[in-house]
Amino acid sequence: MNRYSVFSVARNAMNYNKDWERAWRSPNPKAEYDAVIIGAGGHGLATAYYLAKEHKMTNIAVIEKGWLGGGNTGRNTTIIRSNYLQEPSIAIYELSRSLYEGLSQELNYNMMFSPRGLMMLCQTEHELRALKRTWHANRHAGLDCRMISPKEVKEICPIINDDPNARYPILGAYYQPRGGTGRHDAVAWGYARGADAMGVDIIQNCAVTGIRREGGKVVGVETERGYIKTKRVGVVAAGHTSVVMQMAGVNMPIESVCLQALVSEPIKPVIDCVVMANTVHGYMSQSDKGELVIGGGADSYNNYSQRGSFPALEHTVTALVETFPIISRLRMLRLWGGIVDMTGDRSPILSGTDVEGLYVNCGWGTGGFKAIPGSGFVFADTIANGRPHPIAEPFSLNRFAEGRLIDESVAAAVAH
Amino acid sequence: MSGKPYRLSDAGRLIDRSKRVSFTFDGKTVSGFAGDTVASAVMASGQRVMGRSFKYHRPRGVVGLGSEEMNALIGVGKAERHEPNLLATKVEIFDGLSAVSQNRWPSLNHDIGAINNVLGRFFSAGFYYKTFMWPQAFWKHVYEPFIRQAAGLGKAPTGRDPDVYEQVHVHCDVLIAGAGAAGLAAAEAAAASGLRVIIADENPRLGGLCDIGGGLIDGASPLEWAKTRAAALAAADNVQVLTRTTVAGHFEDNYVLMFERVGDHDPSITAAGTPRHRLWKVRAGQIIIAAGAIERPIAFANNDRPGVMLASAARGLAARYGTAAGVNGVVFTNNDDAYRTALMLKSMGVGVARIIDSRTNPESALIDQAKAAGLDISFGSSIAGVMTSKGGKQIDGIKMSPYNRGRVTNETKVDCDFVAVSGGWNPAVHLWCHNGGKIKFDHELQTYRPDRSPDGLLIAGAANGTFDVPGALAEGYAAGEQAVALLKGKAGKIAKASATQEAQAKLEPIWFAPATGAYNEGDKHFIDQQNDVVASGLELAQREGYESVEHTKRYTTLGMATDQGKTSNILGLGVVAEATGKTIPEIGTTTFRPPYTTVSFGSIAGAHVRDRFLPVRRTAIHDWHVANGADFEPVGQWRRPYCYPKAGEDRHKAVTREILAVRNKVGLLDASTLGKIEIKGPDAGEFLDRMYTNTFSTLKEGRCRYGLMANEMGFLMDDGVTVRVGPEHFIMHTTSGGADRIAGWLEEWLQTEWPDLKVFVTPVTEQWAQFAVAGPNARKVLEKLSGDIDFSAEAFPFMTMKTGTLAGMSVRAYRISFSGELSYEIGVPANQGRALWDAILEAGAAFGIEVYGTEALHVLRAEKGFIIIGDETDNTVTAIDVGLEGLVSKKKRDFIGKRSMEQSFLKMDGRKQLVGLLTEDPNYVLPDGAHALEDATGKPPQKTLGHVTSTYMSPSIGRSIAMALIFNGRARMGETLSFSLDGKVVKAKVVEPVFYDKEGARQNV
Amino acid sequence: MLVVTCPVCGVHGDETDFHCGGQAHVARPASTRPENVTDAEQRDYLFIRHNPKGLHFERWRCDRGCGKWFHAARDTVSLEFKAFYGVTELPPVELMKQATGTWAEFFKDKIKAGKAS
Amino acid sequence: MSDPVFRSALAHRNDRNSVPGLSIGLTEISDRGMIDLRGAASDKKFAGAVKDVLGVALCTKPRSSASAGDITVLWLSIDQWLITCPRSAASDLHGRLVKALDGIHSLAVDVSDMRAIFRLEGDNARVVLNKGTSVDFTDGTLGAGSVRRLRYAEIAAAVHVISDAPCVMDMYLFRSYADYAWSYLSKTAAKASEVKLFGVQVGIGV
Repeated sequence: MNRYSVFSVARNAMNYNKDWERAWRSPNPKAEYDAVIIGAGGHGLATAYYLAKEHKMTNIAVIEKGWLGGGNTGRNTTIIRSNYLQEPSIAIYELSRSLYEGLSQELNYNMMFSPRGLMMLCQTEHELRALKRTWHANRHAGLDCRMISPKEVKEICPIINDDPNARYPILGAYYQPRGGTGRHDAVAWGYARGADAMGVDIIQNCAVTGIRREGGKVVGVETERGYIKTKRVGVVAAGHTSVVMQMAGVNMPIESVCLQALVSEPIKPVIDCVVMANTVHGYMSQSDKGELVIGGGADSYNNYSQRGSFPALEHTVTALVETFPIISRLRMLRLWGGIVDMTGDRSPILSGTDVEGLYVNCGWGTGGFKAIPGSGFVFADTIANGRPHPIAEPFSLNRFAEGRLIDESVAAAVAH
Repeated sequence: MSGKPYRLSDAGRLIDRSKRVSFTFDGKTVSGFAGDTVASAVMASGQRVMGRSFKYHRPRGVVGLGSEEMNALIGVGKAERHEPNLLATKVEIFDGLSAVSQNRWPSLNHDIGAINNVLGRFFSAGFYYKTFMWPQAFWKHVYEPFIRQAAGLGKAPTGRDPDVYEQVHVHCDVLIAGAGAAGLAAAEAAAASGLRVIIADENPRLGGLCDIGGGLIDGASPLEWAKTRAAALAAADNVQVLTRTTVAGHFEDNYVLMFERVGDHDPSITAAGTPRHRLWKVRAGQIIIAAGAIERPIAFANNDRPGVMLASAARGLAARYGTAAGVNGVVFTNNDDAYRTALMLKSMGVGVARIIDSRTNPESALIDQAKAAGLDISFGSSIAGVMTSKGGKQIDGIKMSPYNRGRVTNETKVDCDFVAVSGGWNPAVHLWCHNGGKIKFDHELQTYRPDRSPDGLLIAGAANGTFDVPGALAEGYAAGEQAVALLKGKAGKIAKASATQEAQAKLEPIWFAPATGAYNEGDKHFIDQQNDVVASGLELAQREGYESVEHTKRYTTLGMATDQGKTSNILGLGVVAEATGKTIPEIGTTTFRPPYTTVSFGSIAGAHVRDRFLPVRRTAIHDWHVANGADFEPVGQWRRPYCYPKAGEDRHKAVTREILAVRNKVGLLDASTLGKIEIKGPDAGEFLDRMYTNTFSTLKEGRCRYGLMANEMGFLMDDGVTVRVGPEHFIMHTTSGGADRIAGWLEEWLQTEWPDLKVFVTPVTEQWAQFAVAGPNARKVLEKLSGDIDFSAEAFPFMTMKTGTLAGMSVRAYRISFSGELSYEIGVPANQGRALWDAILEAGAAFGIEVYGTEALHVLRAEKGFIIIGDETDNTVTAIDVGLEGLVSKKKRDFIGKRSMEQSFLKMDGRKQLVGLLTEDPNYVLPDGAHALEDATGKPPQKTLGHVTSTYMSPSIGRSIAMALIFNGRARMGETLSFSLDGKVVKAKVVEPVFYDKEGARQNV
Repeated sequence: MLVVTCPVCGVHGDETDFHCGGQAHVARPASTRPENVTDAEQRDYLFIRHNPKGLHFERWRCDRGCGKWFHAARDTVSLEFKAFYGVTELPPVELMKQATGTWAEFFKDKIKAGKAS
Repeated sequence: MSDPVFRSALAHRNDRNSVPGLSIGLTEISDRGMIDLRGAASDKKFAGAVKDVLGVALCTKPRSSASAGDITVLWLSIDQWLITCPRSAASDLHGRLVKALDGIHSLAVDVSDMRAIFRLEGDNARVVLNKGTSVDFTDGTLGAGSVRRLRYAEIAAAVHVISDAPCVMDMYLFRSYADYAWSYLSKTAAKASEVKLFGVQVGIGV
């Protein structure tokens, strides 16, 4: 792998950039692997990367139905934060956020992690109390977060509507200075390049058609390009988790729904942080390219089409026009949808199953991008050692039978 | 350059030379004619450069004729009315219009950012993924801020938008997107049936390319036919014609968004209060897409220089606005259509130095006409480079060379000052694809055209790849008739026009014209001009493994500019195909997402702004609260008085006064927001037993009982007092926030799970204004009012209910208490609510009555240890957790949540349990949500023992109090817990969560 | 945006006038035998869902109309509604037969009891 | 005190009977009494008892209404109706209904104060409604007598078409939303934003 640096960029420029190597190979599947990851999104690629790097499992494959990073990894609003309420959530999201801090350097691929600061507005007395509770939980966990006053909100985000007579006036905000955004495609591409360099086979355009079991154990996966023997399978298929897991006879506590997002045309910088307005169900940030990146709530019905319902976005835009009045004369450039995997308690699943050798990483719902590094890290550890990583343990499947739900709804009611 | 004749004397059908219009471009006054666009007027003034590109900041001029434009982006209007990134080719001028160019500093002519161009080769595709990584902190603090400033296009407005927007839902039988020849024909056929037809076009006028597309209809110019059609449609009473209206998006079940620019072209319209934009939400029976086609360029070296434009644009500018692209042009083409440009320009007196045709020896009528007109034509040739001066701002000529896919051999210089280029046309299939329509590659046209559509869209004319007038007309009529047939309408008789057009020679694909020097090492070939995506960048992406078309697009940003790839997508695919030796279908195509062109956020918000953003629910007393200085807080959709500060009082003082009034005298609370639901039927008691954790079937008539409701997970979701008013009749109270939800919840269970239960449920929340009269003097106040209700302790005991008259009004009186004081809740029909409220205040004056708000209410109940759903609970808390196991029936076989409460995690020991907390320092109020710690002296991460749910300074007992959910809390009674707050350790004792009148004597007098 | 038809009152309108209540035909074990519901059964009732890619059966409410709940069969890929039927009814037989995956298993022994639409 | 001060949902708005510059007539109607009735239309005893009291049979056709004298029955659901009558007659009518329905499974509630009623009049009224609802009021299917429950702007409402020509419609909505709905209606009904649908148009050219 040739190393990326300002020097390599200059050197290659001299030769009209004709000597760059492939970022990843396009290998044919082998007959057998030590482990197969199903799904080459961010979570799957990160899992493969850490399996190879941390656990020296390099004879593994990541099998992808389409193009790598083409699912929710390439369709989200790239928000990165860890200021969750429940302890298990704080642990996984903060591990993830801290890994993001050095990820560009570790992967030698600039994924543009931008800790520009993220604020959750408090627009009712109740929301203010709830977020104060989250703040205390977070600071005791060691997170760098604080409550900020309406005045400070306005200083950090001058375009916000601070009219005290607004429908939902701003009473303050909960602020994570090192929350922010990243370049979503680059996360997938960086992990893919890193995993590939360690020998991981990333096989694109190859759908898994079956998962073969013998005596309660996984023995291999059927694919469009033939049967692949393996004793360990990690399913990381987001919105398609239910479909893939049913190939192994496992029914999941998952519903797949459409979550939409949109961007404006590019404008010069107007907002240099991420603002989430949970009471009115909308949030907004601005990409490096200048587009306002806007997201809101998910549709209510199951949907595998990546085409959402316009009214969902309409409510989000309406809320944001009221929150940031200057955007009224700006324009929607492009809207799109992704299929998100929602669990009963809106928290993820990182777990083994009743089928020996079968592991599943899913349920990230509307907030998976921020979790990619941590999710991959603990899931790789779980697969490699055949037991849950301590941070993964609370997210096991059996929590649904025990009633041990991890409910974040009190902290945030909006998709992000 | 000015002074040269760029405004042709006898051309320009859309401009009115009798009406001069003057506006400013970058502060400089420009004079044009009514009917001009900013582009046509500025170009007529002799200026070519209209903007700077995104990455290299290269000077750019107008390329297109309409919404395919990607370079001439301008900002229009001032201050809070400024609107960035508009297309100069679409903005209609009016007196006083202020337009500015974008993405340049300090000026369009001298742009510092142009340094990027010199460094161009270093800024290869995706270069930023490969660098800017060291040192780690530099990305956020150095590189990114620079990139952000350099990126972006126009500037945002400065303040709140003063203009009005609105939306309208409309249903029609047939919607036609596009009013060119095909669209007009379709509309005529569809309208003849009498069905409701909408035809919309993004332009200010109908007709599409009828004026410059060639061909004849009924022996005359298609424009004449279009005129009569337009008039007929405008006169029909079953047709809605919409101009300046873009059919922007197509969604499920023929739901369509149309974006109408009502007032942008004339400020007097918005000045009158008319909406600036209107968003049409259309539900159409049948949709006919007649959106036309977009001409595509050819990639040659320096093909982005100002003056290189699409052949249709050069032709259109001249024909419509009399604006000449230059004095002497070169036409570069691989098809016949561009010959129309050459011929038309020549006929208008614009010099055409040469037609450069990449085809070897095509033969057709148009080519013969060109020869006959004396135009020089070089076949089998292409452009190898563009020669410029003035820093690339002016074209001096082009280098022509024989066209071959290899290196450029001998070159000939051709002098010219503009280039009109055509690589063929791409059908506008965007709408077709928005909802899953499929497209297929057409080797004849060398582009994608519609294939299958999941929802039976109809498509006609150029949008369908049918570029000739007779074909477009025929498809239009057919689509109109088919739409009527599909709707089972009755076809009407129309006299169809007949069209003719000369046969055309085949198009031969050319994507990439080699440049001077080593292949791809010379000047840049631009594919996506706005994003500065060049051919070599696309090839680099392939080399590096970004082979999936989506990877290529994302890695190079091809097609991701504000034009969304209208001119660049197919060209890019062609270049990649050539570079990889694959066919275009093998490369694939990216998906088309709504909207077709940008839609203002203002129009999406419509009228839902300011006081119409989200409803504020008002009780019958709301305006009294306003008049009496209430300090409001949002509660659900309501706005409730938090407190009523008197002169000189802050919130805290006011709340304290209100609390003490209730404890010592009497207080009045507007509790109208509480949910009220009438429940009646033979099975009503059984039904309530299933909905509540405790039992109601045993409740006696006239008696009240406090009930707890859990969800199926076993967690508390609502609470309130329910009274039995008859053998089969109950009235349930819910929380204010829960009123609608619980009414729906009851209906859902009755309809879906227990349809056998004979119970009717009717929510009546807003029928009643309801007030709490609470405090030692409560009885005296009510007794002072005339009426037939005996409020005495004996006649009206605690937790009972009576109906009767009070102050001349029929009321429902409940003796219940959420404050722990002697307390009655009086319900009266809402329209009399204010009258009763006034009467109570009048009667209460003698007893020191004061109104109190939600905060006093919260403190009063906290002093008594009463929970509030949402404060003491958060979707993870059971009735047992909050110490109310007494309200969880052991006898009932089943109730909502019962089974889940038996799951291991819910019944395990040591769960968080509700306790009271008393701080060591009675004057210290624990902060909201504070967490008790196992070791408050240590450093994070610290193990927490639970959190504070409610915390106040209690005026009644003169010290701070708090309620908290603490792990294994009830076993910790008497223990001291530690908090780490503001760097200090704060200690608090665990106590029973009842702080005032523990035995409950006060409410029982 | 979907167009929904209420089989109870026959109203035909935008999805915004309706409410989707999630998967249909979820049996609540506690309604029939509250004494012996296993944790696994309770989990399946509360959380496990068919979530098919294709033909699905769900609950909707005529939220802004007659207020009644009903059932709908809908394809989760094409988003097309295949049938609307009563809230206490099984789907039309032909749709039970078209069901795939875990839905097919669910309907296996119910087809004979069903009616054609 | 006998006759207490009556304050309608819009009592606080001085424009409640005349908003300037509208393209329609818009007024609040506050003299109507309302009774919410639940019961099984198929239950002959129920239907009979109700008819005896009202003098008109309950309408069972969805989205329809029926009236006798000054009593009008609006269909709300297959087992729910809204009975309107002069406000002064409401409590007596309610009393007689309850009496007549004694022993019959049903629920009749006097909800005279629960809803506000706005009257929309004029040719443009239907288009104005369509600025807030996706239900088509312009295709002629909702003729005189029709009752349509719907989502209007952000809230639940019902529209009763009183007559077609001249166009007169009553909008029923919950009392606490009256101020919001009034604001939305009067904004979108402004003359300046009048939309003419499917009519003869001017200024269309090529």
